[in-house]
Formats: sequence, C-alpha cells, structure tokens
Amino acid sequence: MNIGIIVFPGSNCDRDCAHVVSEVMGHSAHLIWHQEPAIQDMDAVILPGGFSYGDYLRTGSIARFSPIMEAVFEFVNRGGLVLGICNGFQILLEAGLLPGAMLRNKALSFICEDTYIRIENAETPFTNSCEAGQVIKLPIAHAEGNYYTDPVTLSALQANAQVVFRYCDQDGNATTISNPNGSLDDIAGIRNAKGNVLGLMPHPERCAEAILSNQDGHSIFKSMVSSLMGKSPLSV
Amino acid sequence: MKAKIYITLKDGIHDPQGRAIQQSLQTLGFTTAQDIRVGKFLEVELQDTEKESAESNIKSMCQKLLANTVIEDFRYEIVET
Amino acid sequence: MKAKIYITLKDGIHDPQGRAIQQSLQTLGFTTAQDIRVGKFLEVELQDTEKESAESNIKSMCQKLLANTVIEDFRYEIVET
Amino acid sequence: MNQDTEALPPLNITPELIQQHGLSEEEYQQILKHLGREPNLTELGVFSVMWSEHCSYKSSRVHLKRFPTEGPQVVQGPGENAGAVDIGDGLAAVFKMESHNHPSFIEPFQGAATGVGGILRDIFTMGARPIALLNSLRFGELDSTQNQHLLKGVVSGISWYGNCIGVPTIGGEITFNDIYSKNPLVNVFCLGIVKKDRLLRGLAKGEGNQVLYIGAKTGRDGIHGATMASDSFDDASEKKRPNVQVGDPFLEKLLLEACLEFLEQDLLVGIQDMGAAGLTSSSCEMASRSGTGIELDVAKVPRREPNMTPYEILLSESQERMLLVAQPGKEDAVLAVCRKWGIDAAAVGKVTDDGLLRIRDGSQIVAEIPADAIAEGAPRYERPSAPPQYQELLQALNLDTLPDVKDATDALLQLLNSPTIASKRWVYRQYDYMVGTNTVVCPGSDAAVVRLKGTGKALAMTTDGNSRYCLLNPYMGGGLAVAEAARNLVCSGAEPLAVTDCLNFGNPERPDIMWQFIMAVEGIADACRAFDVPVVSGNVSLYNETNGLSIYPSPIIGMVGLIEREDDITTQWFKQSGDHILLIGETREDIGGTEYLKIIHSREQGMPPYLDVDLEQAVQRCVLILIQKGWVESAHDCSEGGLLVTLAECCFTHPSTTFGATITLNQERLRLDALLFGESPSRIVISVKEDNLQHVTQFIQDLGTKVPMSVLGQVTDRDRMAVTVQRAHEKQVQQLSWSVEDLANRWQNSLVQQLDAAQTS
Ligand SMILES: Nc1ncnc2c1ncn2[C@@H]1O[C@H](COP(=O)(O)OP(=O)(O)O)[C@@H](O)[C@H]1O
Ligand SMILES: [Mg+2]
Repeated sequence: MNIGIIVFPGSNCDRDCAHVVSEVMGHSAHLIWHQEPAIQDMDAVILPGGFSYGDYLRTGSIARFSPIMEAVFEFVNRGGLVLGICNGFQILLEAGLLPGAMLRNKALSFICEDTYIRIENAETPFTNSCEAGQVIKLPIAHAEGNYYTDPVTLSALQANAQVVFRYCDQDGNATTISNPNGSLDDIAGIRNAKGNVLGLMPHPERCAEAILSNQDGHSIFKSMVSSLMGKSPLSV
Repeated sequence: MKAKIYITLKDGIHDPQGRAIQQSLQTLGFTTAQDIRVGKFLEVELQDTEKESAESNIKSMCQKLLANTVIEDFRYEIVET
Repeated sequence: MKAKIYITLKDGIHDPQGRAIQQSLQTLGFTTAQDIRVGKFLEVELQDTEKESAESNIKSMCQKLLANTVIEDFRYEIVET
Repeated sequence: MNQDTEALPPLNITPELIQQHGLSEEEYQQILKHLGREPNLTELGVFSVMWSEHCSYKSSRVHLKRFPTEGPQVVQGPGENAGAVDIGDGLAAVFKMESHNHPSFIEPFQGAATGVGGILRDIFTMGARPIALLNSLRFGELDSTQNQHLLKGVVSGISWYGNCIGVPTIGGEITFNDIYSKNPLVNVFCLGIVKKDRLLRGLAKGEGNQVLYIGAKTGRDGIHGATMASDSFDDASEKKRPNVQVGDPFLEKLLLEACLEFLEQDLLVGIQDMGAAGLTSSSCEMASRSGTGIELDVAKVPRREPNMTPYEILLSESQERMLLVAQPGKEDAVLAVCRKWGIDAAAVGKVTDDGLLRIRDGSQIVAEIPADAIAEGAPRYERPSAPPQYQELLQALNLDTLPDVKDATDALLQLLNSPTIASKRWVYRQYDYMVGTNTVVCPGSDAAVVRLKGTGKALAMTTDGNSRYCLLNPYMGGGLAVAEAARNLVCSGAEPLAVTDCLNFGNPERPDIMWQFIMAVEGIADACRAFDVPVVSGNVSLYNETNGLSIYPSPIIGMVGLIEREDDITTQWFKQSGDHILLIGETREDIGGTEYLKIIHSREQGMPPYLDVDLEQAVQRCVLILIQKGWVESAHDCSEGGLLVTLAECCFTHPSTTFGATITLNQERLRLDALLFGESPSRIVISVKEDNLQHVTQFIQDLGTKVPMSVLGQVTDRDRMAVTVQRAHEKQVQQLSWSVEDLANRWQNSLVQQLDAAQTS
C-alpha cells in the first residue's frame, strides 16, 4: 500500500507518520513536498501535525494555499482517503474540506498529555477495526484544539454520525474535566459527509508501538489499511 | 496607501482569551472592566495608488486569508499616506 | 462606556508573523501588500460613568497588563455607549 | 589601514566612549597594540563585544582548563558550536547547554524562546538533527506575582519555540529561592544526532571561497546584547536596554531543514550560527579557528531596517541567521536549497589568507582587524579570589541546638508541597515532549530517555545542580551536581558518557564570587575525572547580580548516557505489589543544606552532604549491573527531601496507578530527621521481584562490603505508605503512616495551587 504524507514547511510529525506507516504497518510511506502539483498513485494521504507556517495568523490558514492542496481537493473528490492529524485537521478546516474552525484552548496554554477518546462511529474507513463506544487512549499536543462550529452545522454533524471521536474519561463518560480544550460537544475528531476525510486533534502516530507504552493509535492505521484492501490507488 | 484591519471574533463565540484577561484585570483591582473581546489589528502597507483598488484588494485578502469567516468578522480602513 | 485598545509592536521590533503573512499574500498574488505588522485589538466594556476615570483606568490597565511595554506600544479610544 | 578609511570622520576615542563599550583602560591599550593605531568606532564596537565576558570568557577561561575533556568516546570536545560523543552504529550525539538569563528577565517569553532558538542552532550547525531539549530554571518564590509572571513567561516561551520547531522538550529541573527574584536563570540544553563522519564545523578554509549569509534579515535587535550579558543589573539597566530580540521558530525550522540538506549534499566547508555578537563573532571565530581571514561587505547583508550603519550591522543580534562557507563551485546548490525552503541568502564575502577580518561597506573599508586578535587574543584574567567572610557562618550548624523532627508525618507533607520538590507537571504539560516518537521515558522520572530508531539503543539525559549546596561549599556542590546527574542516568539504565555544563555565577570582579567559581569548577572537574565523564561543551554566565546582590553559585550539569539495550530502560516508580524495596547506599547525618532544613526550620545553613566519590561510584556501578542483569523493576535516587520523599515518589509517580509500601527502618545512631529527610548522596532505592531478591542480595554480598545495602520493605496494593522506625536507644518503635492519595495530592497540586492562589489573592 502507498500512503502519501504531505510535508508543509513547518510540518513536524511527517517523519513520525512515515515511521508508523513503513516500520510499524509495513507499507510504503511517501513524503510529498507541499510545492508538488500532483499526487501520484497513492492509496491514501495523511496531513501530519506540526506548525505548517509557524501557525502565524491562524493554525493551518497559510498552508491551505500550498500548491499541493489543489491535488488534495481533487483526491478527495475522487473518493481518496485523507487523514488530518492535529495541524493536518486544522488545515482541513481552513481548506473547507471539513466544517468548523479551531479556537484557542479554553485554558489558553499548550497542552501535551494523554486523553481518553470514545469511538462514536466505528463504521468509517478510519475506525472500522474499533467498536462503537470503545474508549482508547491517545495523546494530544496543541494550543488550538477548541473545535467550534455554528449550531446548524453541529446538528448536521450529529445527525450524519460525522462526530467520530469525543473526549471522555477512562470509563467513557464525557465530563467538563475530561474535555481538555473546551471543544464544542467534546468533539475530538470529525469526518466529512461523504466519509472519506477525517480530522482529529489527538496523535495516533505517537502511540502505535509497544516501546511507547501505548498502542491504541495502531487501530486507526489498521482500519485505514484494511478499508483500502482491494481498491486501486489514485493519481491526481 | 495603508490599510488598517480589525479582525474580531463573531458575536456569540466564546473568547477564552478575553475571559482570562478580564479575570486577571479583576484580581488586579480593575473591577470596572466587564466584557473583554480580543481581536487582531493589522497594518498593511499597500502599493495601490487608487483608494478603490486598495479597498477591493484588502477586502479580498481578508476574505481569502486574513480572517476566517466561520468565526471572525473583519473591518478595515484605508488611509492615504 | 467602552474602550477600544490598539496594541502594536514597537518600531524596530521584528515581526516574524507579519513577515510570514506578507509572503503568503505575495504568493496568493496580492503583490500590492508590502510591509505588514500584526497587533492586537481589544474591546473592553467599562462600568465607569465618567470619561476621565475610564481613561485613567484604561491607561493603567494597558501599562500593567494588556500591553507588554518592553516590546509593544498602545493607543486607546473611549467611546460613550 | 587602507587609505579608504580616511574617508570616515575621524573619531576622538574618549575615555567615556571606551567605558561605554565596557572596556577597561588596559584593554584599550591592548587594542592599540593589536592594531598598531587607534581604532575607529566600528572597530571599537567589534572589540567591545568580542572581548565581553560573554564572548571571550576572559575571567573563566584559565579555570575551565581544569575540566577533563578527553576520552575514547569524545568526537568533538569544547571549542566548537557543541560537543560530540560516539554512541556506536557510526553515530555521534551532539549536545550543549547555554544560558539566556538576562534576556529572560527583561522579556521572559521572548528571552526564553530565543534561548531555545540559540541552542538549537548550535546543534544543527554541527549537522546534527536535534532530537531533545531540556531546561534548568531558577526563580524566586511563587508568593510574588512578579516571580509568577517570570515563570509563566519563560515556560510559555520555551514551549512556543520548542513545540513549533518540533523538537521535544523532555526534561529539566526547576528550583525556587528568593535569591533569584531579580535574576532568574534560564539554561537550555539540546541534543542532536549526526553520522559521526559527517560532523560539520565552524571553519572558514580555502582562500577565495565564498562566505554566505542565510536566514533572517538583520535589524537593530539586541545590539550590545553580549556586553549587556557581561554586566550586572541595576535599576538603570532598563533604560539602556537594546531592542528585544524576537524569535521566529518557523524560520528556524526552515534553517534546520536547509542545513541538514547542505550536509546531505555535501556543499559546505564550514558553518557557524550568529549568536551573541552576531556577524562579528561568527566571522571572527570561523577565521580564527581556521587560521584564515574573512572579508565581508556589509552592504550585501540583507537588512530589515533602513539606514543601518556598519557598526549596527556588525553588532546586531537578530535571531535565526547563519554564516557559511560554501565549497567552491557549490554556491548555486546552496542557494537552490535556500530557495526551496524560502530562506533569504546572500553572498557577503570571501575567505582570505591574510588573517584579517576586513569589513567593507561597498567600496569603502570600514574596519580591519586581525581575526586572531579579537578571538584568541582576547584578554585573560586570573582574577583575585578569596572565600567570603560569611562562609564560616554559613557552614556553622550546631546540631545540638537543632531540635529533632517532632511531627514527621506533617514534615513529609510539607516537603512534598515545596515547589522545588513538587510535581513539575504544570510546566512540562506545556511542552510537546512526544513529537518525534522517540521519547520512551517522558518527563516525570529521574532522567528522560529517547530511543534511537533502528539501533535498539537509547540515550538518557538529565540536568542537575543544587545551588544551595554550592553556596555552602562550592567544591562539594560542584561534585554533587555531577554525582547526581550520573546517578539519575544510572537509575534509568544508562552508562554515563559525557557532560555539558552551564556555570551561572555573580560578578567575577568580586573575589568571593571568583572563589565560588574556582572551587565549583574544581569540584566538577574532580568528579568528572573520578566518574570518567569528560566535559565536551558548556557555557559560562557571569554577572548574575542585581543591585549588588549575587545569585547563589549555580553550576548546572547536563549529562548524557547510553543505554545499549532497550530492555534496560528503567523508571523510578514501583511496578507491582509484592516487590521488595531495597536501599543501595547508606544514610548518614546529612542535614546541612537540605530542603528539610529550609522548609521546616527556615535555615539555609551547614555543610552540604558529603560526597564520597568511591562510594558513589560503587553504588552506581552496582545498580547499573543489577539493571543490566534484568533484576531491577524500578530505581530512583535519593535527592532533595531525602529518603521518605524518594519512597513516596516511587509509590505515586506511575503514570496510570499508585502503590503503597510497608517500610521498616533500623538505624542505631542517626537523628530521626537525618534518617528520614537527610540528603546523603550515593543512595538509590530499587524494587525487585520476589524471585530476584536472592540473586540481588547474593550479588551485592559477593561484591564485598563496598556497597551498603538494606532491605527496607515491600510494595503493596493498599493506599498506605507505612514506615516503622526501630532504634535501639528508644524503647518504643515509631509508626508513621500516610494515605498515598494524600501524599500524591499534595505533590501533584502544589505548583498549580501556588500559581492560582497568587492570581486570586
Ligand atoms: N523545567 C522542566 N522542564 C521539563 N521537565 C522538567 C522540568 N523540571 C522538572 N522536570 C521533570 O520533572 C521530573 C522531576 O524533576 P526533578 O525533581 O528535578 O528530578 P531529579 O531530582 O531526579 O533530578 C524529571 O523528570 C524532570 O525532567
Ligand atoms: Mg533523581
């Protein structure tokens, strides 16, 4: 399987994602420079975490105009799988590939720690190896992960099962304390209506190996790989 | 020509930064300070020579990049220098 | 009463944020945008009823908390509401 | 000097002007001798920054010679941008520590951020990819809003820069003492990895080779920053403050990637970052190291502000800039890499063979100085030193008049509440300590550990230093810092490799401060020799003094150790109920200089704990072998707060659960406070499985009597830490007991509570 990982000038989780794809999952990871005009023969694309343009102005706002984003739009239109992690999620929001926007964390500071996440929808290509209601532990590391959208969009997200991950406690209950950043409706990750684009703030690539004392993130990559089985790669 | 751009959070959107500042002001004894909203203030030097073209450029910069209209409103003024 | 506060980086202080935004505007084709400086814009609701007390409060809030006077300048306007 | 300079307005160098440049009359005489004529203003400025304490190490250099700097593992010792050691597999670990104290006091956020930026550049100019950052911080007590403001600003500055560039901040230390209220310390450490044979150096070889400037444009930032860092602070300093430097981590990230591409494509002769004294020091150092000269044209330097003079361009300390010498014919390739990453680059000069730093402004020569005169020729002082008169008073602590601990139960709670001992989670939660997916031991254990992907190995690293010990006895304090750093590494399963240091002291022109400095250096040097860990890099920060009040002598040791097999990685927390708890090492009557004495008796007095180097070595060797044999479940050293604090931390620092413990202490002679809270070094608490207990005790017995060992008790799954103290001279045994949850709460919430309390008071 060929997984493309877009490298914006300030990406810094690009190599971490590539490591999981190649060393842990045993597939081919391809780093794609953001100035490239095209995506060639990829089964899926990951927008990794980082600070794409120093996150000056707003997170993800400048990266959204990188040349590669045209190809990403096209890739999405043709049904390709796109996973945005952290800054990647923020870029997908700025690009309009997912609805909503990010505000600063309610406590204003950057937070790096493990959080518990409830799988709300296990029927997506990114979660099919999980079970609905399952609680997994994934770390977050961001200053702007306070998801916001208008009430109408929120209802639509809820109605279409587009909220894929919610912050919760160890037992799966969403409380004020279990929500680390003030995110609306405890949202940790959403998908688009069509179901082929997913953005989430937590970092599954940081917990996909035994040596890192947590392998819960593995399930996200495993789901992607299994849903891609038998499909042919896309070039745009 | 110069543009001054004011970008503010839309009404109704919670502003954690404003709230934190307001709380600190309270503890500093500035009890007069009620609601606080924090926005951005950008000053842009423009090469345009016509006010009209400057306006249309700034408007489109704001819409495209400078503001995120999901959460933010913007205003601007063009000043001839 | 309401105060509008403009906080800007002092002259000569490097503004990497402005630089990054300017470069991005250039690549988006807005070649007219030259120098950009990014500052803050705060709106504060005040309980003061006298303009004078409002002014002195705002000034001291800016000095004490709102602006980092080591690198920033501030300006304000008081608007009666 | 060339005729062209005649065009400059003649300058009358007055004594005032010399003094304003921080130069002494004798130093000015030396300048005249080096030049054979009067300097012009630009040249005076160049000498001023290059001969500042910060750049020239003029007070410290003769003493730093005492450090051992060699060993089979050393690939690069002191003298380059950073030191490097061999870690096998053809790789070298490159690391260094640096201070950013003064800038952080003036503007905590930007000061700390640009400190991180600076140390990162030191690492990647060596061609190494930075993989870890640590920081050592000192602040005044948190009951002052000013100290809180400094702490918050510094932590968010470090967090912003490190997180943004994507290098994890994985550890460090913080202590609080009011002596730092007007002079906080911000020391940052960085480590990177490079292929051993690809190490880049700051060289300017090859006559005619082009000198390129890359990175941020030059502004009037921090002009005379180096001179400022070489001066004491007083209330008037505020006014002569230069423009604060503002960091740009995004640009630095671009520089980092570009530098690694230069290395990949083998394009460079040498490279040097522009730190203190900017363009001046980078060019002088490169030329001086290589025995060449450099000619620069300031007119070609990219500038951010109009009308900058050569003086300003040469002395600017704008951040995120580098100077490099390209291999002949590869200039275009260098520029292409810069274009790819969107970095400004300009050819600003060339390497010459005349040993001169020649500065042009277009066709005019504006300065011409022998490079060696500015770098190697800097003055060196053997400043007078004498122990302070108060030293004996400080060391006097009559234990006969000090009542023994009355309420040990409460004393432990108070110690856990001390911000110096309490959890630093509030700090490291703001740092991205996971990016890179190498951090296998996150902040919260004795040392941080990063794996080296693809090698099966890992590196452990730590920063340590107890300034109170150094105040009371700088020689012992220096040695104890080295011992503690090594002990922290050993507890993590690592073999100590080498040291970097950051020596923060007061005004060296005062004999008492100079004495502290010399003694501490000696203590560090002797300990490094004894433990066989050479010093490969470091930094000196003097004049840490405000309004005549000096900080405590604060040498900080950064140490790096190698873990050959991932299986040996060990953490400090208990692992399972039923395991046996052992103390390796022995407790003595070490009350002087302890956190206990400060918190419970409000005294910072006495002799610090005595370091027996042989015992320390034996304890560390023993524990490392036990770990490598696979018999150790957890290992935690005893440091601030003593044995009970260590045991409590073993119970509650596990990331996802807590344990209890049942402990029995038998001690014939010791005072109770010394037994429970004394800070004797050379002690490590380990836990071992039932099945391994026999192996461990047998192994230690076979070593002979060199390594004292006692079995303290067992790990339990109850919420109690219960300690029974049996002493022959007391008829009754003492029973102490705590709820582990209570202990944990105190320790976890202390910092946050103190920060919140001051906010709402
Ligand atoms: N400034 C800091 N930045 C990051 N981590 C820190 C900082 N201060 C302390 N820590 C972490 O908190 C833990 C406890 O620190 P400390 O009490 O100094 O340990 P020790 O006494 O073993 O040296 C360590 O893992 C350390 O790395
Ligand atoms: Mg320790």
